[in-house]
Amino acid sequence: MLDVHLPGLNLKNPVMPASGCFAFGAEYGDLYDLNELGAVIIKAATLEPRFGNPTPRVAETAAGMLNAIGLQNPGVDKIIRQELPRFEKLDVPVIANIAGSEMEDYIKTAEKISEQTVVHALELNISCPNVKHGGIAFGTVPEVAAELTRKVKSVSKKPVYVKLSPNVTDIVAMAKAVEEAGADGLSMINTLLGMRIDLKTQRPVLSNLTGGLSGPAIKPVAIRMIYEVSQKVSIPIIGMGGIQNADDVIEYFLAGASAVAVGTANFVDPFICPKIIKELPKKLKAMGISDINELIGRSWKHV
Amino acid sequence: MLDVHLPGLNLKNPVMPASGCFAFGAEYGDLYDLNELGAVIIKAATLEPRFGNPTPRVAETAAGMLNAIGLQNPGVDKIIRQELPRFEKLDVPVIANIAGSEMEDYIKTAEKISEQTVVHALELNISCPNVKHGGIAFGTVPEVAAELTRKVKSVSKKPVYVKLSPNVTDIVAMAKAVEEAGADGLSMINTLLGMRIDLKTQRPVLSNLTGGLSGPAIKPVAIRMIYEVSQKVSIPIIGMGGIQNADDVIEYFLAGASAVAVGTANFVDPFICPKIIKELPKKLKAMGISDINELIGRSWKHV
Amino acid sequence: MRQESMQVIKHGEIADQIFEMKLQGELVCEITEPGQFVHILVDGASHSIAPLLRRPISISSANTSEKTMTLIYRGGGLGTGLLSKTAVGQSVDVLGPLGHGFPVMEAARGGHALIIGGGVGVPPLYGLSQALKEREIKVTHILGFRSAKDVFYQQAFEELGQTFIMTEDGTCGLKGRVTDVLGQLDFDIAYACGPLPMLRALENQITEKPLYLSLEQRMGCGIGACMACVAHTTDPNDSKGYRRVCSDGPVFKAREVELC
Amino acid sequence: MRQESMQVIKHGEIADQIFEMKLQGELVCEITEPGQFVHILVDGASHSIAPLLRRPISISSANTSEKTMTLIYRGGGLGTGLLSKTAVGQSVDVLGPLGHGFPVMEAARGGHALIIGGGVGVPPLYGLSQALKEREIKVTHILGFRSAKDVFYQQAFEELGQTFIMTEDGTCGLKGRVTDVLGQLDFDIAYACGPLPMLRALENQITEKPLYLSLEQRMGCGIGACMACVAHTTDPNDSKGYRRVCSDGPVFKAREVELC
Ligand SMILES: Cc1cc2nc3c(=O)[nH]c(=O)nc-3n(C[C@H](O)[C@H](O)[C@H](O)COP(=O)(O)OP(=O)(O)OC[C@H]3O[C@@H](n4cnc5c(N)ncnc54)[C@H](O)[C@@H]3O)c2cc1C
Ligand SMILES: Cc1cc2nc3c(=O)[nH]c(=O)nc-3n(C[C@H](O)[C@H](O)[C@H](O)COP(=O)(O)OP(=O)(O)OC[C@H]3O[C@@H](n4cnc5c(N)ncnc54)[C@H](O)[C@@H]3O)c2cc1C
Ligand SMILES: Cc1cc2nc3c(=O)[nH]c(=O)nc-3n(C[C@H](O)[C@H](O)[C@H](O)COP(=O)(O)O)c2cc1C
Ligand SMILES: Cc1cc2nc3c(=O)[nH]c(=O)nc-3n(C[C@H](O)[C@H](O)[C@H](O)COP(=O)(O)O)c2cc1C
Ligand code: FES
Ligand code: FES
Repeated sequence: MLDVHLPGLNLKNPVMPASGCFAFGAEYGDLYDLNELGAVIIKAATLEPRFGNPTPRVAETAAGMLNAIGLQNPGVDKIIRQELPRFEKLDVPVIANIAGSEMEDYIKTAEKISEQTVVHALELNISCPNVKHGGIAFGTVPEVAAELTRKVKSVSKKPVYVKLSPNVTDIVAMAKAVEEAGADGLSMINTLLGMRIDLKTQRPVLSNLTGGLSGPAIKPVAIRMIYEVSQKVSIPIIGMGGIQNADDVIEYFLAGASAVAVGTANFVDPFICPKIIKELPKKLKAMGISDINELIGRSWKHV
Repeated sequence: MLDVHLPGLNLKNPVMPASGCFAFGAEYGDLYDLNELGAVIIKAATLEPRFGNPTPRVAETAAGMLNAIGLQNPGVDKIIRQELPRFEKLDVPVIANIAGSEMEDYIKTAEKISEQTVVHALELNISCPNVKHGGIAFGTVPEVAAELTRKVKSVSKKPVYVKLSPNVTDIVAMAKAVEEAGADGLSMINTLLGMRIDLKTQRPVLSNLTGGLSGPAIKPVAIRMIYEVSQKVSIPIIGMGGIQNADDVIEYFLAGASAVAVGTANFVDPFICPKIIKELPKKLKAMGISDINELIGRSWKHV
Repeated sequence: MRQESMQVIKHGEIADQIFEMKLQGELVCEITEPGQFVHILVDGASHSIAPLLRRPISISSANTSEKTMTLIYRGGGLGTGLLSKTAVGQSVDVLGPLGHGFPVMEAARGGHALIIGGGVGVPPLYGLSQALKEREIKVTHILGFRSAKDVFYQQAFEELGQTFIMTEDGTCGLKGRVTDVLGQLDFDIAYACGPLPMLRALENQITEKPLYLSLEQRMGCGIGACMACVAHTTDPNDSKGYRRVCSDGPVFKAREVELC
Repeated sequence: MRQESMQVIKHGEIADQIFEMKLQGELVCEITEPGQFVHILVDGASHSIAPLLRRPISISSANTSEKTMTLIYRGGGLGTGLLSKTAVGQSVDVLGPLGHGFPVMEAARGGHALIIGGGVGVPPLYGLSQALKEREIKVTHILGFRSAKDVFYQQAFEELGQTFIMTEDGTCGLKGRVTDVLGQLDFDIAYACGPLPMLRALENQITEKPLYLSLEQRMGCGIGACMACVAHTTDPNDSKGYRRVCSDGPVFKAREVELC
């Protein structure tokens, strides 16, 4: 009823924690069995270790939050040595989110991490708004995104999902460019660029000034983009942005997603992923649906 | 303490209802004295009458709403004859929001309405996401926006504020293009393009499919854009997006706005504009501020 | 019209997920017609963020001397679900009375009015029936519900006039739709409120007698300013070409606006 | 660590905008050290939309046999303002206990511990003082507040050991800052919680004795997964280079992490 089959990913259910909201699984793994999850998208890996931005790194907004973590991670080598072994004893596919400042960084990181058995797919993070050098351009210029996708595809041993930034004029053009460049799938959406100013200090709350807006506030933007893109590409989409419950998951499928990731909601309720996975079959039954795949794109496929 | 002076607009306070959320003032004028307002931005005028989109035209989202009204209005001639006379007896400047499908429409509408004495400025709506023909391109291509601005400026008897769309990759490029083309000020931001899908019908809630997202959800995006743009242009900005109270107004000023407009919040509390205007002086006093203009751009002007 | 923090003086579930709420306040004195509505801000104590928009609910009945009015609404949605948790003694932010209701004066004294309602379209018809009765007009009600568990106010309506309860599954009253008994009744004027398909059927069947319909539409402002709730006029030469359900309606003469 | 809907069994304002809240539940049995905290979801009945994020609040004291714990927090913000309206008998969604608290075992039996707190940094120090006292360690407290109206728990601390109350305006206790009396006191170990400038001053002044500091940082997850709350380690050769305030802290040895 819940199993979905995407390039590289045979998932028992379509619900996974979103990158950066679940670290490398250790913390949430203390709370529940990670095998319950459809997959785990791990925190962005970069070639070298990174500390990220100074604090404060998060700020709350209406029905959302801003973050400017800045890709803090121990670097791909340490991730392979220290974090991935956790998944060897588990039965849950890992999607490795990778990021970088230069093309070369992405390519080397992709090469290394895609060789790992527990890694079933890569998620190419071309959209992190919190990286200063180059990062943003990868996600906003179709030609650059396509070139990066092509290069990463040429070295990756695993399927590559490209994670799109919503901070663009034409999301369909971005999606089509990376599809043509060989992307096996898309992840949509990363955070919207935002800011909050502290009335007391009269300065931006985040030390990085701007941050990425996530949470329920951005769901309408994500749904719109997935609705538009899913009609124009033939690769599957992992949908995300503000998912808080099983109804939201169904809305993403109707829009055109083939799987979903849950980010911010993990902070609100650390058990949210297993809760949604448990709730979904009931919701589908109530709708008279026996296979969640039937819902993909129903809002525009006139059935 | 609250008076601000912008091109064409000598305002007793910087708070005005946003276009499309106040029609032409008749309804809210029944509830309170419109003279309390800094100004009134009236609903978009087009050359010909328009009915707009089929219903449903609104949908609620987390901390926001989607609308796809579709520029319903009786046309510029009827507006001049039937709606503007209301303001002759009042002491509140009118900002006329104008829209169109073709450049010619904009130009003719601007020419006609800018001649009216009660109209103190135009707001050039190049960003309405609900118009199908051309409308969206005006707001997303800097050269097109600049050309439109130039042409409208050449016929307008009053200063022209260009209302920018947030649905672009590079908001600063848009702002600079229209500034160079002669814009006297900017309005930021219009709505973000979004969608909500109804789980029962499995179709988009709005008959227009997509709609414009407004309300508190979008405030972080607006604040970020105004923060960025205000540092790169020398024309004033009327800020808007999710303003609900006097604190929000102060946040907009700190980001770089020189006045603000309140949209969606009028639906939540029809008396919100006068309430904010009454609240502002107290807030400023508590901050030790004697003139609200001191706050403009303070978050980046290191004082 | 005013915005008032009204006191909840009675509140309870009267049918499956159907709540009856009695509110007290000055606003009641401004009600002019049955069929007007109020716009309620369900705060959720959350600074008007969730839910953001007000909810339109009809005034079911009112008592001017007590300054009370009764609303009847279906719970379960985001806003109505929170509203249903409001306790007696708490207060609710109400904007109203809004719109134009049923024209009671159109019914001639001594005449016979037919009142047709479906589901949560029934509430405003109760106040209407009371007002007609007061003017010495005979009232007959046809009220449609899905099932017995959804029926409310049966006795209250019966006290005012003959009442046919129709249920889709026949678990209460007659099995069938409101239109099934329509042909057998004689009347001078008809008033209706309920789901769109029901209103459409009535427009097709009641063509010789005056018929007034109360419409629903998704709303923004509720006071006529945002144009969220418009309907096309059927007359192509109408100078405006549209009506706003919130301020020109919610009650319209049948065939004045397009039902879609 | 668990997520539990805990019962509010006592709740009230004990100083200006300072609330004391007693909660009951199983979670209490998992508390291991004074200085741990909980992460509270203030629902506002609004489906976790406003406010969205949890709020970190220190456990001030706990009673395992009663399964109760006491929190003391400053109200007035979006989340804490709503929290302060929670009535006795209602329940609150709590995640915890979280993090590592004050190392009580580092104080030698028969020794003398100095406890220094400022404002809403004071609450966790009460449970700490109780625990030290239980281990027969002499405790002296220096507690700083802005003004008399902000002072709370003065008597409770005095019952455990000598207590210096410092106020900025001298309206209660001594006029001045916590560091003003520091030089006159003899002690073996110090524990502190309060605003950053205070902690920095203490790091500069207490260099010869063990000093433990509890830090604050804006949080996302509260459990170590989101990296919102990190601080640089002072040791450039530290293998990780950072600590998470939520899960590695909130209590650190002085000078282990950078205070910024
Ligand atoms: C003039 C008028 C009078 C009404 N009178 C009654 C009444 O007396 N009793 C009653 O039970 N219902 C009445 N309704 C319908 C009632 O407004 C909706 O059921 C209610 O708004 C749904 O809100 P929710 O929080 O349950 O649902 P949600 O799903 O949270 O609503 C989401 C959004 O959609 C809007 N919406 C959803 N359904 C409707 C609808 N049917 N009509 C208009 N807006 C809708 C909501 O107002 C909100 O903005 C009336 C509607 C109108 C227009
Ligand atoms: C480990 C730890 C223990 C704490 N213990 C206590 C305590 O015992 N008593 C007490 O009164 N306060 C304590 N605080 C501070 C408390 O968390 C904040 O005052 C509270 O989160 C503010 O929320 P708000 O709803 O009032 O403000 P808002 O302005 O609505 O908060 C907005 C956002 O900023 C965050 N935030 C604001 N101020 C702080 C802060 N000082 N520290 C961390 N996050 C902040 C909020 O959590 C929220 O995400 C503690 C903080 C931490 C990190
Ligand atoms: C604290 C935080 C850290 C994030 N880190 C990453 C990251 O490292 N890589 C990435 O691709 N996306 C990252 N994201 C974006 C999320 O994966 C997700 O795309 C976004 O938050 C929208 O989903 P949500 O609304 O459910 O949170 C991060 C989001 C948050 C809130
Ligand atoms: C119902 C509705 C109608 C609107 N109509 C117009 C319009 O005609 N012209 C325009 O420039 N903006 C229009 N807007 C956008 C608002 O003026 C404003 O830019 C936007 O809603 C953000 O502000 P808010 O969050 O305070 O609503 C409309 C917004 C709403 C909600
Ligand atoms: S709801 Fe705004 S015009 Fe009717
Ligand atoms: S708050 Fe998420 S790691 Fe500390």
